[in-house]
Parts: sequence; structure tokens; C-alpha cells
Amino acid sequence: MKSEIRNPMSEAANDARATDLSVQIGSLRMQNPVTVASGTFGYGVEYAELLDLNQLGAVVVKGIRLTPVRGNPTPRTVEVASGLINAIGLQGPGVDGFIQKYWPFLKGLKVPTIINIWGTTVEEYAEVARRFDGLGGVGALELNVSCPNIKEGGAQFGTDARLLSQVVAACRKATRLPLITKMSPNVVSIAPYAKAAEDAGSDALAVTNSYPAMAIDIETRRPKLANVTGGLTGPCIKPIAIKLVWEAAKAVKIPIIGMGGIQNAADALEFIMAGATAVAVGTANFYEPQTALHVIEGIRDFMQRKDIRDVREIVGSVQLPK
Amino acid sequence: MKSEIRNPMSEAANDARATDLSVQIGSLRMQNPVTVASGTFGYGVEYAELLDLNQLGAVVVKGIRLTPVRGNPTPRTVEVASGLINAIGLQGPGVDGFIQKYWPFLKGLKVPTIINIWGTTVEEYAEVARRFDGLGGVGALELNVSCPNIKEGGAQFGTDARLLSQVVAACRKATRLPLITKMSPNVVSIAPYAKAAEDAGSDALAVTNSYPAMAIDIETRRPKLANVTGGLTGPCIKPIAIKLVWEAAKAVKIPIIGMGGIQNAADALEFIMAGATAVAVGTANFYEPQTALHVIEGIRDFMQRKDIRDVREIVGSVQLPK
Amino acid sequence: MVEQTVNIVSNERATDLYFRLVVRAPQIAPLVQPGQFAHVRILPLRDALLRRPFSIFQVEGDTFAILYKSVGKGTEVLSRMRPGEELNAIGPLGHGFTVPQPGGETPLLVAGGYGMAAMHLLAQRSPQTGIVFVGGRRRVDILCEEEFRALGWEVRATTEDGSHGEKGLVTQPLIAELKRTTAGRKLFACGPTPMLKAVGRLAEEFNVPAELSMDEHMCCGVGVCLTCVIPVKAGDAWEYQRTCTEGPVFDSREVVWEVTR
Amino acid sequence: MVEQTVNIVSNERATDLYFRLVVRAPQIAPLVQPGQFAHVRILPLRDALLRRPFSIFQVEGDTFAILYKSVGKGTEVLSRMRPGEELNAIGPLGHGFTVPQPGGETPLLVAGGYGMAAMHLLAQRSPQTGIVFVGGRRRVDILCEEEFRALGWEVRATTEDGSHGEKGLVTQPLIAELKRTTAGRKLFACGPTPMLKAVGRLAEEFNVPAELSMDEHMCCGVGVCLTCVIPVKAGDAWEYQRTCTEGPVFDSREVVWEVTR
Ligand SMILES: Cc1cc2nc3c(=O)[nH]c(=O)nc-3n(C[C@H](O)[C@H](O)[C@H](O)COP(=O)(O)OP(=O)(O)OC[C@H]3O[C@@H](n4cnc5c(N)ncnc54)[C@H](O)[C@@H]3O)c2cc1C
Ligand SMILES: Cc1cc2nc3c(=O)[nH]c(=O)nc-3n(C[C@H](O)[C@H](O)[C@H](O)COP(=O)(O)OP(=O)(O)OC[C@H]3O[C@@H](n4cnc5c(N)ncnc54)[C@H](O)[C@@H]3O)c2cc1C
Ligand SMILES: Cc1cc2nc3c(=O)[nH]c(=O)nc-3n(C[C@H](O)[C@H](O)[C@H](O)COP(=O)(O)O)c2cc1C
Ligand SMILES: Cc1cc2nc3c(=O)[nH]c(=O)nc-3n(C[C@H](O)[C@H](O)[C@H](O)COP(=O)(O)O)c2cc1C
Ligand code: FES
Ligand code: FES
Repeated sequence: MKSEIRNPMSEAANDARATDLSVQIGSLRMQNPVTVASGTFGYGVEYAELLDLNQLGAVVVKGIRLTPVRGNPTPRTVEVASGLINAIGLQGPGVDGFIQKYWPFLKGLKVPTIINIWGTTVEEYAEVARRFDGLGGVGALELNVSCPNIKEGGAQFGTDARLLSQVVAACRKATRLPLITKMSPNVVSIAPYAKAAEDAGSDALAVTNSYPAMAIDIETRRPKLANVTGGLTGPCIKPIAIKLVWEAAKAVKIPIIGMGGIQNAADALEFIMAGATAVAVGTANFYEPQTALHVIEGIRDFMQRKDIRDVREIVGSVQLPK
Repeated sequence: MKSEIRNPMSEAANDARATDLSVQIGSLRMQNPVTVASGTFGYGVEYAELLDLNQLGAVVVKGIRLTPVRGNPTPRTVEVASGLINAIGLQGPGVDGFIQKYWPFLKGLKVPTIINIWGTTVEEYAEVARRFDGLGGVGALELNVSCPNIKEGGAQFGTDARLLSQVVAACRKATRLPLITKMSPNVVSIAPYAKAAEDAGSDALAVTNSYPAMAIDIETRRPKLANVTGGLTGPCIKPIAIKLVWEAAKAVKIPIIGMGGIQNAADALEFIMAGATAVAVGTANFYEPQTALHVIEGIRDFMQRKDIRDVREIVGSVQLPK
Repeated sequence: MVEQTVNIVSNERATDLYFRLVVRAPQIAPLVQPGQFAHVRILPLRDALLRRPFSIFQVEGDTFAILYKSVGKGTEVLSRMRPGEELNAIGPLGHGFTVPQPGGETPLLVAGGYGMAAMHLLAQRSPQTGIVFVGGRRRVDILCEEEFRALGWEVRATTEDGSHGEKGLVTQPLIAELKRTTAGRKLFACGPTPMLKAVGRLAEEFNVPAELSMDEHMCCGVGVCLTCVIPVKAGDAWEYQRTCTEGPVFDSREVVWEVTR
Repeated sequence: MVEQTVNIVSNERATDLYFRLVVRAPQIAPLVQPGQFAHVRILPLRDALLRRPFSIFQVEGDTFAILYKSVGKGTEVLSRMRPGEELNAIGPLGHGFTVPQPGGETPLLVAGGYGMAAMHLLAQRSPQTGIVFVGGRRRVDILCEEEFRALGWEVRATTEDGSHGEKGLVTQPLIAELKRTTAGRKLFACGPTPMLKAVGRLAEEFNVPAELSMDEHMCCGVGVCLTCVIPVKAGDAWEYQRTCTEGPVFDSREVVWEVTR
């Protein structure tokens, strides 16, 4: 009798059908469109006590280069109006250190890990990609061609369309893993760079990295960051990031992971409507570690309230005035 | 007896020597380095009831083109985290309307008026410059080559160094008034553009205009601005603007008027230490019309506290780590 | 127009939906004309920079009052502020209603939602009483009927759900009244744009003068930013005029409805 | 490590310069070890996003207390919050002090400013009492002497202006004491970096073990952002380690002072 009235299994199935949050980034399937931004979530394990990582769309780790990197002197971050400037300098354990220290934990997760990689030469990018290709079980590689905080490597690859093509093409040859190219915001127009990454074989774009920025302590007359300049992130950059996502989405067919100042589901939905297939929570993790989970919940609530079954229906759905 | 003890005249002279706030922008002398940002102060007269305009370094008026401009449909502004996005569309009375309606008031002020001008062609810029040259009594012209909110004219002149040179050179020929070129922030590196403006004869640079940005109402799925995109201003952009001023100051010898999110004297001093000779208060006027006066007061206080006699000693005084 | 720090005298729930805020503003209060507004900086907002405009509801001595609804982050924060705390206000702002001359036209006021607040001072200052037409969706949207009755005005309330007064739109009893007579009558309206548009149409149809207080988003509130514009007739064409400066009150014949959103 | 909404139980001025905040934090309080900190989100800050780290001063039942000085926008806003209002805290965080074993070494605590707060729990949990050396510029900088005396500890205060205790730096009486004997003694220090550096030097000179609680600006507080690093010996070279995770307490022999700012 009871089972005739309520079948929990079929009800769950109904619910799942009612709101399908899954998205596809190249060959990578994510159970929902919400991930975290590289460098704001460590290697996942640090947050394991505070939230259930297995509820995320994916875990994205801090940028990794072939060899260990010590990073910049301190101070490395400074708080500004509705934002943060950072100049960490990509401190990291290198490929081997990462595999030894963090991979055992990450590969045990039920959700995919996206590894953010960088190098100082095209060859180094490709070599790092090859190493992770060989590791097995990696969800995707995100090519950081846009870190403003290190002299060699990073930014110049993201603001020179020819170099950008070369990096993407070299990594494309080195691995079959889905490639996500992390775009620099620091360009006149993002369209040609987005196109260049797509043409060179990138499966997706991440838009956007931080904005070059600076703060000065007027009492000491010294820059507030030891590195002098850094990258601006947080809610303050959201309106610029939304515009970049919107423009990039018009320029390419590959999916976009939108990020920049996301604090809640409304912010995430703004990115999705602008054209992002998935989103990443960055700076907000630092002050509210549960943000990504609240965003997932909020997107589900929104979809139920608006009777939307598939999150992909919202992607790029902003309606322009006639 | 009394006069032997206190001589108010010589004391005033002492005070004046103690803190000299005056600065020079080309041939234009300003009694202090604090002015207002074009488009955030109307034509001066609107604020005359709320503050003493004669205490400013200069008044800068809303962008003017040869003919009247109706501007964009509404909504034209939207509030975002620590900032504002606007897409006014350069509504204005045109040169003749301005001269008739606003010039009689402005020319009666004791402080100079800087007129922000724009056009859709190089020739139009030059023609507007010529008209204001002929008017007599204008303090300086600010060439807006960086408005993100109108299709024709504005932005493309600011992001194409060749066009930028042409505009500046044409205006240079049209007038002997000091020329201030208002730079676009939307470039990979500001240095070549700054250099181009300097080489073409600009007497100063204004850094920076607003950042291209966008916001979407997730309930209606419509852009929050009728113009779809707009320009981001306010405290949220300060760290990016500081960096641009610092870079521009390294690239050129001409003075820079720094702006972007200035709310108080500390913000202004940050710009000055980064390399700005003068500063402009923009968005803050909208919520605190007295801001510019507080900034002037605060700079004077800072100088007295630090025993600095001449504000020019602070310009570009940021000390980089060895 | 004065900018001043104002002190909260009281800030209490007036109805289920509205709060009534009284502030001590000795420089602003004496200057207020009906239909003018104050542009209020809610200091604890911090990351939300802009001031919020509110019609001035009442003036008493060196205080003025506003009636506001908690609809977003600013009004929500405002509703939790307590007596003694500080706000900053610029006011009085804008071009208000033309107060009727003694023995002149009979005012018919039409209000929706917080529009009632904007009309109260007009009723108070009007030498002759008239009729107030007030509409809303539900009973709770109907504001300060008693205040108007206390001034000797007739109040005709309508609600869309019929929970209070007549069921229907505020324009229904207005049409009935205009059909009765239009002679010597003048309309004054404040409320949501669709209501204003309807009132404007009736004014044309019945050939009665009408002053409308337009509702546009504002930024500076003092005429410098050009955010708050509406299309207004200018010769054969139209131009954008500022709600905060040339308005919020416009002659209904001036508004170019075809261009408004 | 737990994140939870915490309720303010009390928030009062403790001295001329310091406030004492007690919050109800049933999930965090029982876990606290001496030298650990809580990372507090001061919700009304809005445009200032980051949490602020504070050493946990006392634990009682399901509450913990911090002692803080109003030095900037966060602590200023915090100082005006009232009982019943909410904060959010992540804690307990960091690698704290090694609590002495019963019958083990005699603890000598060295504190400057809010460093006193960080040491109180250590004194409370230490099986044997010891000496607290506390220093500051003026009398008002000397915190909670009474609390330490109440626990049966000896307190040696120094002020730079001589307004309280011995005149001079906190290291003076410490040197005297170390000269007397070092046997079975261990240093625990928390305070400004120059003080920690001086204590580190003395530890080396007198060959006593020392644990230092390092003061670095923090962002995430949980080890993901790499803001809070200090140079720490690693084989022949050094590497950056996180104050929030590997610290704030480090063995003084590990810190590479030449590289610190
Ligand atoms: C001339 C005039 C008089 C007004 N008088 C009253 C009154 O007496 N009582 C009352 O309750 N409300 C009145 N309003 C509306 C009131 O200004 C808004 O409700 C208020 O600004 C909402 O702020 P928020 O932060 O709570 O909302 P949010 O939605 O968080 O505000 C975001 C932004 O939108 C603007 N905004 C949102 N809604 C409106 C609106 N309806 N009109 C204008 N701007 C808006 C805000 O000012 C702010 O800039 C008046 C508006 C105008 C233009
Ligand atoms: C492990 C640790 C324990 C601490 N324990 C205490 C304590 O028990 N009592 C106490 O009064 N203070 C303590 N502090 C210092 C306290 O965190 C700062 O005073 C506080 O963050 C200042 O915030 P603000 O917004 O008032 O200052 P602002 O200057 O406005 O803050 C701006 C930014 O700088 C950071 N910052 C400023 N000063 C410091 C500082 N001295 N250390 C770290 N970050 C700083 C802030 O966190 C914020 O991110 C501790 C710091 C650390 C690292
Ligand atoms: C402290 C910090 C470290 C970061 N490190 C990296 C990194 O290693 N690789 C990378 O591609 N992006 C890095 N980023 C950029 C973020 O991934 C993200 O693009 C940016 O923060 C914008 O999102 P947000 O505004 O939500 O933070 C870092 C950002 C911050 C704040
Ligand atoms: C509403 C608005 C209108 C503006 N109009 C102009 C303009 O007409 N010409 C121009 O050169 N800049 C214009 N600007 C840009 C400002 O002059 C200034 O460069 C920018 O706002 C950055 O300063 P802020 O952050 O202090 O506002 C406008 C800005 C705003 C917010
Ligand atoms: S709100 Fe700025 S002009 Fe009206
Ligand atoms: S504060 Fe983020 S790693 Fe320590």
C-alpha cells in the first residue's frame, strides 16, 4: 500500500527531472554549474571540514607549475572597497609535490578536479599538461594565461593573441583532457582572444581573471603589496566580468565558466544569463566558505520558482532591448 | 603692542607658505589640485547652493559636442557594489546651448572652467576646440576620447593610438588652450597611449574614464541599463585607476589628473603619490556633494601634519621596495 | 536646497507595509513645498552608495516625516535604524505641486501606494478641500486615509481585491466623478507610472488640467547626472528633462507617453 | 574547525584601549586550544569583505571571549555592536601553543599588547604556574594582569614611559630572569614582530626553547589563500609557511628572521 502512495525513488527521479543542473564543459560533465576559482580554494582539502566538497560541480585547485614556486614576499593581499587585491605570486608545490601531497585526497572525491596550470614558456605549459594527462583521473586542465602577479609567464600569454594560440595549441597536442583557457580581462576587446583560444583547440573559456590594480599606504608612501601591483577580485569587478562574459559568449561557441565577484545565486544567475555555462566562486570563499553551496541551492530555488527544468535554458538568456 | 605680538598679515603669509596647494596643468594654474570629474558635476551651477565652487581647483563640465545630444533612453544608471554603472549617452546642449545657458554663470566664477569636449570625427573635435578657443576665458579643454556609452565617437579614439594622435594633434592646431586628454582604461597597457597623447601635443592626461561594464536583472532577464552596457565608476575602480595613473606617470612627463573612486583626502593622496598632479572627484559628488571640499581640507591637514610645504613634493612620491 | 545631517526622532511601523520616519532637519523642514522630496543617505549601507529619494509627507516645526515601504536594501536597513541615529539629507528637492489659490480650483488627488505621502502636504496647504482617490492592490496598500479625513477631505478608496473600499482601479471612481463635473477641478496625481499614464489620459479626455508626480530612478537628485529623465515636449519634438529638477511634478500635457518605458 | 553564527553575549570596554567581546559559540568553544584564534566576520562592514582574526582569550561553557583593540574599520564597527547581534566565526583555527606537561618545564610568558589575550588560556591550562612578562608603551597598554595573578602567576610589568611597573622594554626583566636560571624553563611569546624577534634572539642566546605566536595579516584564515606566510627553515633553504595553519605558533628556531620584513 505504502509504496503505491509514495515511491521515494520515483519522487527523487521526478525532482531530478524537475531541475537538471548538470552541465557539460567539453567532455567533462559537472553535476551542477558551480565550481570554485583557482587560488581561492587551495587544494580542496583545506575546506573539507567546512563544507561537503562532493556537492560542488568541480573542485579547481591553485595554479601549478612544473617545479615548486616560493611566491612573492608579504604583504600579499590587501582589502579594498568591495574587493581584494592579491599578489601571491603563484606559490605552489610543483607538479610532483602536488601529486604527492594533494592528489590522493582529490582523486578520492566524487566530483572532478580541474587543475589550473601555468608555465613560463609554451613548452613548460605543454609539459605540465602532459604530466597531468599521464596521471589519470583529472577532470580538466585550466590554462592560466592571465596571472598579473608574476613577471615571467602568465599575463603576457593572455594579452598576445599569437602567444595565446601557441600555448593552447601546444597543450592541445599534449593532452586529451578538456582544456579551459583562463582569459585575461586586460584587453581592449576580449572577442579576438576568445576566438584565438577556441580556434587553437580550447574546449572552454574561464572568464575572468583578476584586474591589474594597486594600493598605496599614504602614511608610509609604500605600495600596500610587496609586489607593488596585484590583481583585483571580488564583488567590485562583477560588472566588468559580466560584460566580458557577455562579449566572449557572443564571440565563441565553446562554453564559458564565468567568475568575478560571485557572492550568491543572483550573481551566478547574472553570469549564466550573460552567457556562462558554469560559474566559479572565488574571493567569497575567503569570507564565506559555504558560498558555492548556497549558490547551488539558490540556483535550484530560482529554477523551481520560475519552473525551469534545465539550467542550460538560462545560459545566455539575457534579452536585449529591441 | 598688539601688532608686535601678532601680525595677522605675516601669519597668513606664513600659513600660505606653510602649505602651498597650487598646481600647474600646462599653462593653467589651479589654486589647489582638486577638481571634479566631467559628467558628475553638471555645469557647476547645480551645486552652487550646496558648496562654494570658488574653493575648487577648477570646475569641469559635462561632455559637450558641437550640436545638442538627447542621450540614451532610461534606465541610465544602476548602483552596484561600491560603484555605479552609467550610460547617460552624453546628453548635452551642444556648444551654442552651453554658451548661452551656462557660460555666463561659469565665466563669473573665480576658478577656471575646464570644458570636456567630444566629437564623432577628428574634424568635429577640432571644430569644438576652435569654438571654445574663440570664446575667451576658458581654463582648459579636456578631450573625452574614452566614453564607453556612445557608438560613434568616444571609445574608439581612446583605444586606437593612431586615432588618438590625430584627435589630439587636430585640437592642438585648433587652440592654444591647455589640452587634457582623457584616457581610456580599457587598454592592455596605458603607456603607449599616454605617450601618443603627449607626443601629439597634449598638456596633460586625465586618468581614468569609466570601465565598460554590465548588469542584468535576473527577474526580467533584461540588462539593467537601456543601453545594455555602461561605464563603471566609484570606489570599486579605485585600485585599477591607481595602477593606471602610476603607469601613465612613468610613461610621460606631462601632468596627470587622477580620478576613479575618490571619496576622501586619503584616496586623493593615494592618486597623488602614484603620480597625479591633480585629482578629480566624480561619483562621490552624487552621494556627498561636499566631497571635493573635504578632500582639499584633508590634503591641507595631511601636509600640515607631515610638515610638507608644497603639494608638488608629494606627486609621484610612492617609494617602491628595493 | 540644503544638505544636512539629520537626527532620527522616530522610525516606526505605520501600517503592515509602511514605516514612518521623522527626522529633525531644522534647515530643510521650513523650506518644503508640497510634492518635493528629500534625498537621503543611509549611512550604514556602505557598499550601496547612492542616496534614496522620498517624498516629504509631513512637516512639523523643525522636523519632517516620510512614509516609506521596505522594498530593497536601502529601505530595509533604514527600517532597522533607531531614534538618535544619524542620516544625511539633501532637500527639499524638485519642482512640486502648484498649491491651489484660495477660491481657485477644487483639487482632486489621485494616489497609489506611497503616492499618498506626496499628496498629504498638498492637502494640508490647499486653501480648499477636495477629494482624494486612493488605490492599491490590497487593504494594506491604502495609506493615511485618516490623515486626509482629519483635514476635512473626502476619501474614496479602491482596492484591486476589494478588501477595502470599492473593488477595482483607482481610476473608476475618478471617472465617475469627472463625469459628474469637471468645472473648476484640477487633478494632482502621484503613484506608479501606469496609474499616472491613465490619469494623464483621463485629463486629456475630460479636458481638465493635471499635475503628475513622475517616478523615475534617481542618482544625484540635484540635476547633475541626468539619470532621472523623462521625455517632455519641446516645440515639435521632445527632449529629456530631469525628474529631480524640472520634476518630479510635470503638467500631464507635457509628458510624451509614447517614448516612456 | 567549525563555521557558525555566533551571538554576542556582551561587548564592553575592558580598559581604556581594549574591548572584551563574549560570544555564544557552542560548536567552537569546546574545541579551543591555547594560542588558537577565531576568524570573525563582522557583518555590518559590507564593503570591507574580509574576516578579522582574534586570539581566543577565554573559554567558558559554550562561550568564548576575545580582547580587542579598536584600530581600524572592522574593530571600530565591532566595538559598537550590542548584545544579541550576530557575528559569524570560524574557529578554532591555527596551531597553538604546546601546553606544558604536568611537572614539565616552567613556562615564562612574554606578551605585548593583545598578546596577553593569546596567553591567558595557556596560563589557565598549564599544570604549573610560571611568570608572565608583559610590556607596553603606557599603563593602558598593559592588559589583564589581574587575571594572571588570579591564576597564581607572577606578573612582571614594564612600560616604556614608566607609568606602570618597571620602566623599559619587556625583555629587560626577562633577561634578568634568564640570567638567574634557564634550567627547565621555556618561553612562550605573543606580541608585535620586533618583540618576537627579540625573544627569539634571547632564546638562542640563552639556549632555551621558545614558541612564538607570529602576527601576519590574514585573508582566508584556513590555509587556502597563502596570504599569511612567513619564511621557515626547510633543509638548507627556507620556504613560506602559513601563519593561519602551520602557525600562528612556531618554534623560534624555525623562523628565518633575515627574510621577514
Ligand atoms: C521623487 C520620488 C519620491 C519617492 N517617494 C517615496 C516615498 O514617499 N515613499 C516610499 O516608500 N518610496 C518613495 N520613492 C521610492 C523610493 O525612492 C525607493 O523605494 C527606494 O529608493 C528604494 O531603495 P532600496 O534601497 O530599498 O531599494 P533597492 O531596489 O535596493 O534600490 C536599488 C536602487 O534603485 C533605486 N530605486 C529602487 N526602487 C525605486 C523607485 N521605486 N523609485 C526610485 N528609485 C528606486 C534606489 O534608489 C537605488 O538606487 C520615491 C521615489 C522618487 C523618485
Ligand atoms: C593570529 C592573530 C591573532 C590576533 N589576535 C588579536 C587579539 O586578540 N586582539 C586584537 O585586538 N587584535 C588581534 N589581532 C589583530 C587583529 O586581527 C587586527 O587588529 C584586526 O584585524 C584589525 O581590523 P580592522 O578592520 O579594525 O583594521 P583595518 O586596519 O581597517 O584592517 C584592514 C585589514 O588589515 C588587517 N589587519 C589590520 N591590522 C592587523 C593586524 N595587526 N594583524 C592582522 N591583520 C591586520 C585586517 O584584518 C583587515 O584585513 C590578531 C591578529 C592575528 C593575525
Ligand atoms: C588570492 C587569489 C589567488 C589566485 N590564484 C589564482 C591562480 O593560481 N590561478 C588562476 O588562474 N587564478 C587565480 N586567481 C584568480 C581567481 O581564480 C579568479 O579568477 C578571480 O579571483 C575572480 O573571481 P572572484 O572575483 O570571485 O575572486 C586567484 C585569485 C585570488 C584572489
Ligand atoms: C554619470 C556619469 C557621467 C559621466 N560623463 C562624462 C562625460 O561627459 N565626459 C567624460 O569625459 N567623462 C564622464 N564621466 C566619467 C567621469 O568623469 C570619471 O572619469 C569617472 O566617473 C571616474 O571617476 P569616479 O570613479 O570618481 O566617478 C561620467 C561619469 C559618470 C558617473
Ligand atoms: S537624479 Fe541626477 S539629474 Fe536627476
Ligand atoms: S590567511 Fe589564507 S592561507 Fe593563511
